[in-house]
Amino acid sequence: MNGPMVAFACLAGLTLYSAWRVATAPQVTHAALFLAATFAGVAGLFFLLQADFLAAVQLLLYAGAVMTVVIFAIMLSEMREVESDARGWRSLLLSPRLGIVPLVGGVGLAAILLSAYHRAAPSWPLSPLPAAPDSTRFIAHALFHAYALPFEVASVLLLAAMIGAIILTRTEGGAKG
Amino acid sequence: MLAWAPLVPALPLAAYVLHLIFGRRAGERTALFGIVALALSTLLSLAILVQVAHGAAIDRSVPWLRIGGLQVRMGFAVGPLEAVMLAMVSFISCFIEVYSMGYMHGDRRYNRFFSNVTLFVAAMLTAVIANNLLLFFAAWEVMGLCSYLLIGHWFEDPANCRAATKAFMVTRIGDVGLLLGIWWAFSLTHTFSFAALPGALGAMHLPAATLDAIALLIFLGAVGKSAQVPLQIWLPDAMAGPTPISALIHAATMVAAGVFLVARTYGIFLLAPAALHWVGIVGGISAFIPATIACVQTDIKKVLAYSTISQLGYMMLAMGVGAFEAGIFHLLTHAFFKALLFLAAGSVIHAAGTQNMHEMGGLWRKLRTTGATFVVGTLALAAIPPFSGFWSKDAILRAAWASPDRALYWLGTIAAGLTAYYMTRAVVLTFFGRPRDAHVQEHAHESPAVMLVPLVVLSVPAALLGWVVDRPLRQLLTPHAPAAAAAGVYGFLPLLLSLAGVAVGLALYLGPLARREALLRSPLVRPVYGLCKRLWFFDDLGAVVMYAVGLGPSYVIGAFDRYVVDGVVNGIGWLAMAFGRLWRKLSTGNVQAYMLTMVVALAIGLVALQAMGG
Amino acid sequence: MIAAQGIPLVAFLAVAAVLFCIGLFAALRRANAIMVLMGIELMLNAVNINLVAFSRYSAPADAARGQAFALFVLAVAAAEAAVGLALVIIVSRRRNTIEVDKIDTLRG
Amino acid sequence: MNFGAVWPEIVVSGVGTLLVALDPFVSAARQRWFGYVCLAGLLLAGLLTLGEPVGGGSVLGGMVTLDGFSMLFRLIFLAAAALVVLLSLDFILQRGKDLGEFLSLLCFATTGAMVMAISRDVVSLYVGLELLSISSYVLAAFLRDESGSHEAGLKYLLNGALASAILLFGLSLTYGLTGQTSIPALTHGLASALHTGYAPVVWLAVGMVLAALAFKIAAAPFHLWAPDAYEGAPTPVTGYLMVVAETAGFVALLRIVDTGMGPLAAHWGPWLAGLAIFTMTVGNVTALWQRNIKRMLAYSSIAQVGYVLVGLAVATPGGVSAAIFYLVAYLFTTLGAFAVIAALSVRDPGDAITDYAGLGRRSPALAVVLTVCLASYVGIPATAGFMGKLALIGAAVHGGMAWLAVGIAVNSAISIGYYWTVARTMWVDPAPADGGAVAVSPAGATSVALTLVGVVFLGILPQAFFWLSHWAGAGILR
Repeated sequence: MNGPMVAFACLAGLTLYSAWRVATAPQVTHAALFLAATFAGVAGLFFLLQADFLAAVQLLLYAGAVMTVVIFAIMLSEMREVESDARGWRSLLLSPRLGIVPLVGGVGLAAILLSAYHRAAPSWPLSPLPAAPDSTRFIAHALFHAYALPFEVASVLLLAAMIGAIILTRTEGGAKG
Repeated sequence: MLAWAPLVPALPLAAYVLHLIFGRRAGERTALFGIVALALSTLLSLAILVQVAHGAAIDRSVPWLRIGGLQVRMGFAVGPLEAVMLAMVSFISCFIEVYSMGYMHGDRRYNRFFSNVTLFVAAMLTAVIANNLLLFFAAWEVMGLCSYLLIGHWFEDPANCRAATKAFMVTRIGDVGLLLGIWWAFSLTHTFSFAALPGALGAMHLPAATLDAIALLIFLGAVGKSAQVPLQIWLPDAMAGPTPISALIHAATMVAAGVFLVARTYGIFLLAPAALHWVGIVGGISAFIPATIACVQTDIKKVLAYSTISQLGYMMLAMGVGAFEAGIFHLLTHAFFKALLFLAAGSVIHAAGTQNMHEMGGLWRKLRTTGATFVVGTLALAAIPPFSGFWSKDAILRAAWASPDRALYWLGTIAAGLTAYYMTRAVVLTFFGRPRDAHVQEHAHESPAVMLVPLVVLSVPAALLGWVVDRPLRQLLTPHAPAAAAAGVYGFLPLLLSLAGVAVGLALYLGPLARREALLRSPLVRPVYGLCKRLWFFDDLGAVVMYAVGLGPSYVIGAFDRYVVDGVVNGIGWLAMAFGRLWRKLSTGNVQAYMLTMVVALAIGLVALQAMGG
Repeated sequence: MIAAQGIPLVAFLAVAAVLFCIGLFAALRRANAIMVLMGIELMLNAVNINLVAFSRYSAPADAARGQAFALFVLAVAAAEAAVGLALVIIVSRRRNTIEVDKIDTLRG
Repeated sequence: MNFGAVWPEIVVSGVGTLLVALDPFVSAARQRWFGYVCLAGLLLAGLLTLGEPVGGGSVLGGMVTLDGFSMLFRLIFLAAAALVVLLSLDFILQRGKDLGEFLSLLCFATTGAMVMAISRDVVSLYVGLELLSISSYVLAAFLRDESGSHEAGLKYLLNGALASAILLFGLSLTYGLTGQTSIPALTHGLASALHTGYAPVVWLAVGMVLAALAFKIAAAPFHLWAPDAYEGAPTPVTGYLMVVAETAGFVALLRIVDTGMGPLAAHWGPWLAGLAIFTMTVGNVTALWQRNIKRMLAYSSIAQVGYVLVGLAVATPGGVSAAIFYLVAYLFTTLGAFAVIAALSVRDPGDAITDYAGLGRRSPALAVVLTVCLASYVGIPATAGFMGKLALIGAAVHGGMAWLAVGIAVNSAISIGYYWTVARTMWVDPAPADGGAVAVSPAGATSVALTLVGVVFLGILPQAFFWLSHWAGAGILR
C-alpha cells in the first residue's frame, strides 16, 4: 500500500459510508450532516485526481451553498413528521416500502454495473497520465472557448431557477403563504 | 364531357357542405340539397356512360406528393366499369333520397340523416372514379364512417350503437389487411395507380407467394366491406339503421364496393391464380351459407340482409372463376332489385309497424303497390326469367360450370334454389294468407306517393335490366371475350331449382301450419334448422376470435355479452380493458413507486443488453 | 502533492458506481422529499467522480472536456436543488407534510 | 467567439429576461401586453432562424450545427411556444396570476429546447435539456395554490431529476469510452470501443441513455410520471409539456441515439421497436379507463409517442423523416385539443369528460375543432394524423418491420374507444341545465383557428411538410 492508495481507501470509505448513512440515518438532521461529509469525501477524491478547481467548487457549492439550502428547507418545513423516517435497521430488512425492495433495486443495479466493469477491467488504464500543471487554467480555457455556448446557457438556467424558486416560495399580499 | 367526371362526386359533396351550413334552418326542405345535386350527378353520369359506350375513356392525374425520389400522383379515371358504376350509384341514391323524404318525415335528426347520406354518396362516387388506391382507400374509409353514423342514426337504443360499432370494427379488420396490401404493393412498385400496378408487379418476376399474399390482403378488405364469410357477421346487425340506409349502403352500393375493388384490381388477381381461386371459394361459401340462414329468419329485413350477403357471394364467385363481366352484371342488377326490395320492405314496415313477418300476413289487400313491387323484386332475386336476376345469375353459373372448380357451380346452384324458396316464403308470410295480427292489419295503410314513386321507378330496371343490357354490357366490359361455353343440361339446372324453390315455398307456406310444424320436428330437418337458426355459429365464432385478440368491442361477444357486467365500459375488447386496468393500477400516485418501476425496467434492459451484446 | 499514481481507473469507477446506487437507494427509500432530492444529488456526485476520473486517465487533449462537463453538472445540480427545495416548501405549507408517499392525490 | 449563430436563442431568452424585469412596473390591467411582446419576440426569433445559413458545418467551438434538422426543430419549438402563449393569456390572467413571470419561464424553457435542436455536443444538449426541464418544473407548479399543480411540479421534478442522473451516468460513460463529447465523434468512438474490450460498458451507456430519454419522452414503462404531471399542471402548460418537452426528448433521442450511437443501430433498433409497441399499447389501453380529459389526453400522448418511436426504431432515413412528420402533425393536433380545453376552462375549471356534455350545442365551433383533433389522433383521412400514420406505416413496411405497422393499425382501432367517448359526450349527451354558450376571447379563437388550419392542411396537402421532414432528417443517420 503506497500513499495514494491509502488516501484513496480512506476517501472512498468516508464517501461511501457517509452516503450509506444518508440513506439510512433515522434522523433527518443526521442524514444532512452525513450528506455534507459525503460531499467532502467526493471533493477529496477530486483532489486526489488533481482536479483542484472542481474540488474547490464542490466544497463551496455543495458543502456550502447546497447544504445551507437543505438546512433552510428542513427548518422552513418545520421538521414536520420527520420522525417517520426514524425507522432503523429493522425497517431496512423488513419493510417493503422503506427497505427491502429499494435495497434489492440498489444492490441489483450495483451488481450489474460492477460486473460490466469487471468484464471490461483488462482494458481500463492502470495509471493516470501526467496531468496538466494548472487545471484551473485549462478548465477556464475550455469554458470560454469550446464550451462557451453551454456556459451561457447555464447562466440562463441559473437565472430561470432563481426566478422559479422566487415565484414559487414568495408569499402574496399578506395572506398566509 | 369525360373531363367533367369529378363533378359527379363534387356535386353531392357541395350539397353536403350546404347541409352543414343551412341544414338546420332549412327544416325538411334540407333534403332538396342532396336530391338536386344527385339528380344533376345522375344526368352527368348518364352522359358519361353514353360517351364511354362509344369508346371514350380518360385517366388523368396530377403530382401530389414527392417523398425522396418517389412521386405520388392523384387523379381520376373513367372507363366502362367506372361509368357503369357511376350511373348506377347516382341513379339509385337519387331515388333513395326521394324515398327517404317520406320515410324519415318527422325524424328528429332529419338534416343529419340527409347530410350523412349525401356525404356517403360523395365518398362512394369518389371511390369509383379514383385512379389510385390511396384516394380509393380514403374514400373507402369515409364510406365506412358514414355507414357507422347511419347505422347508429337512432342511437337512443343502445342496440343500434352496438350494431354500428360492430360494423365499424369488423370492417376495420378488413381495412387493416387492405392497407397492408396497398403498402406492400406500393413499396415494391412505387405506384398506387390502378392502371400501372398490375403491369409493374408483373414485370418484377416476384415469387408466386408474394403476389398471392398481396392479392389476398386486398381481398381481405373486400371481404370486410362486402360482408363475405367469415366477416359477414356485421351486415345483419347493420339492419338496425333506417331502411333507406339498408337499401342504399347495405345492399346497393357500399357492400358492392368490395366487389368493385376486386374488379378494379383484377389485373393483380390475374397474376395470382391461387388467390383468385380463393376469391371464388369465399364467394361460393358466402353464397351458400347465408342463403340457408335466410330460410329461417323471421325479420323481413334480416331475410334481405342474408340474401344480400349471398348475392355478394355470387359476385365474388364470378370474380373467382374469371367471369369478371358476369360479376359486374350481377352487381348492377342486384343493386336495382335489392334496393327495390329494401324500399318495399321499408314501405311494409312503415305500414305495419313491425319487422316480424309472423305478425304480418294478408297485407296484399291494403298494400297493392308495395306488394306488386316487392313481388317484382322477388322474381328478379329468385332468378325467374325474364326478370333481371335471371340473366346475371345465369351468366355466373355458366361460367362456374366452365371453370375447373365445379364445386363452386354446385354451391351456387343449390343457393339459387334456396334463394327462390326463402323469398317465396317472405312474400307469402308478408302479403298472403290470413292476417295473423289484427292490430297490424288495422294499422296498415299504403305509403305516401313520395315513397311509392321511387318503388315504381326502380321496379322497371329490376324487371327489365337483365335482357336489355346483357349483351351490350358484356361487349362494353370485355369486348373480345369468347362466347360462354355451352353447359348443356347443367345450364338449366339453376332455373329448375329456382322454380322448385318457389313451388316448395308456396306449398309449405300457403298450406296449413300443422304441416310445417310436423316437418320441423322431423329428425332430418331439425338439426339443419337449428344450425341455420344459430347462424351457423358464426357470431359465436366471431365473438371468440375478437375476444381472443382483444381487438373487438366486448359487446361483439353476442350471447356472452349478456353475462358481462355492464360496467365494462362502452365496448372495447375485454382484454384491452384488463390490460389497461393493470397499468392504471401501477399509477398509484406514489413518486417512489414510479421511480422504482423505472429502475427495474432499466435493470432488466441492462441485463438483456449485456446478455445479447456479449 | 498526493497523486493517483498506482490506483487503477476502475477503482474510481467502482466507487462511483456504488455511490450512484446508494444515492438511488436513498431516493427510493427516504420518505422525506428533501432527502429524496439529496439522494439524487448523491447520484450526480457519482457522475462527477466518473467524469473527473475519466478525464484524469485520458489523453491530455481530451482531459478538459470531462472536467468542464463535471462543472456543468455541478451548476445544474445546484439549480435543480434550489427549485426542488422551493417546491418542497410550497408543498409543506399547503399540505403540512413533506412525505412523498402522502403526496398522491393525482393517480390512476 | 461569434455568437451570430444563436441569435434566435439570444432573442428568446432576452425576451424572457425583459418580461421578468419589466414585471414590477406594469399594472395588472396592462399585463396582456406581455403576451404581445412575447409573441413579437418569438416571431422575431422565427424570422432570424429563417435567415440563418444552413450549412451543416459546425460553429461556436463545435457546439452547434446549423443543418436542416436544427432549423426545422427551432421553428417547431417557436411555433408551439407562440400557440401556447395565445392559449394561455386568458387562462393565466383569469386566475389572477402574474403573466410576465409565466411567459418569461415559457421563454426560458423554449430557449432550452432550441439549444437542444442546434446542439452537436452532448454537453450543450444536456444543458439545454436541463434549462427546458427546470423551467418546466416551475411552470407545472405555477398555480401553486391548487393542490394538483404543486403536486405535479414536485413529482415531475423528482422523477425528472432521477432520469437526468441516469442520463448523465450514461453520458459520462460515453465520454470515458471515447474521450469526446461531440456527437459525431461519439459515432466513431463508440463503434471502435465495442471492439477494444469495452463492450459491456458500451451496453451500459446505451441502456442508460435509452432509458433516460425514454423517460423524457414518456415511453412506457418509463411513463408513470407523465399522467400525474400532465393532469395537475395548468392546462396551457400541459399542452406545452406534451408538445415541446416530448418533442425535445425526441430531438435528444435522434441526435444522441440515432446519430451518436448510429453504428450500433442493429442493437438498439429492436429495443426501440419493442418500446414502441409497448408504449402505444399501454398508452391506449390505460386511456380507456380515464374520466378526466387531461389525463386521458396524457395517456393518448403516450400512445402517440409509441407511434413516433416506430419511425426511430426502423432506423432508416424514411423512418426518421416519418417520425419528424408525425411530430409536426402531433404538435398541431395536441395544441388544437388544448386550445379548446384551455378556452373552455378559462372560467370553468372542470376537466371531467362529462363536463363536455352538449358542447356541440353550446359551442359548435369548439366542438368541431376538438372532434377534428380527435379524428386526427385516431388517423381518420384528411387529417394530419392520418398522413402521419400513413408515413409511419410506410416506413415500417419499407424497413422490414411490418409487424410494427400492424401494431399501429391495431392500436388506432383500440384508441377509437376512448376518443369516441369524448366525441359522443360532446355531440350526443344533453348539455347541463346551467351550461350556456361558451365565450372565447380573440387570442383563444386565434389559437384554435391556427391549429385547425394546421391539422387540416397537413391532412390534405402534406407535400411541403413531407419534403421538410425529409430534408431535416437527412443528416441524422450516418
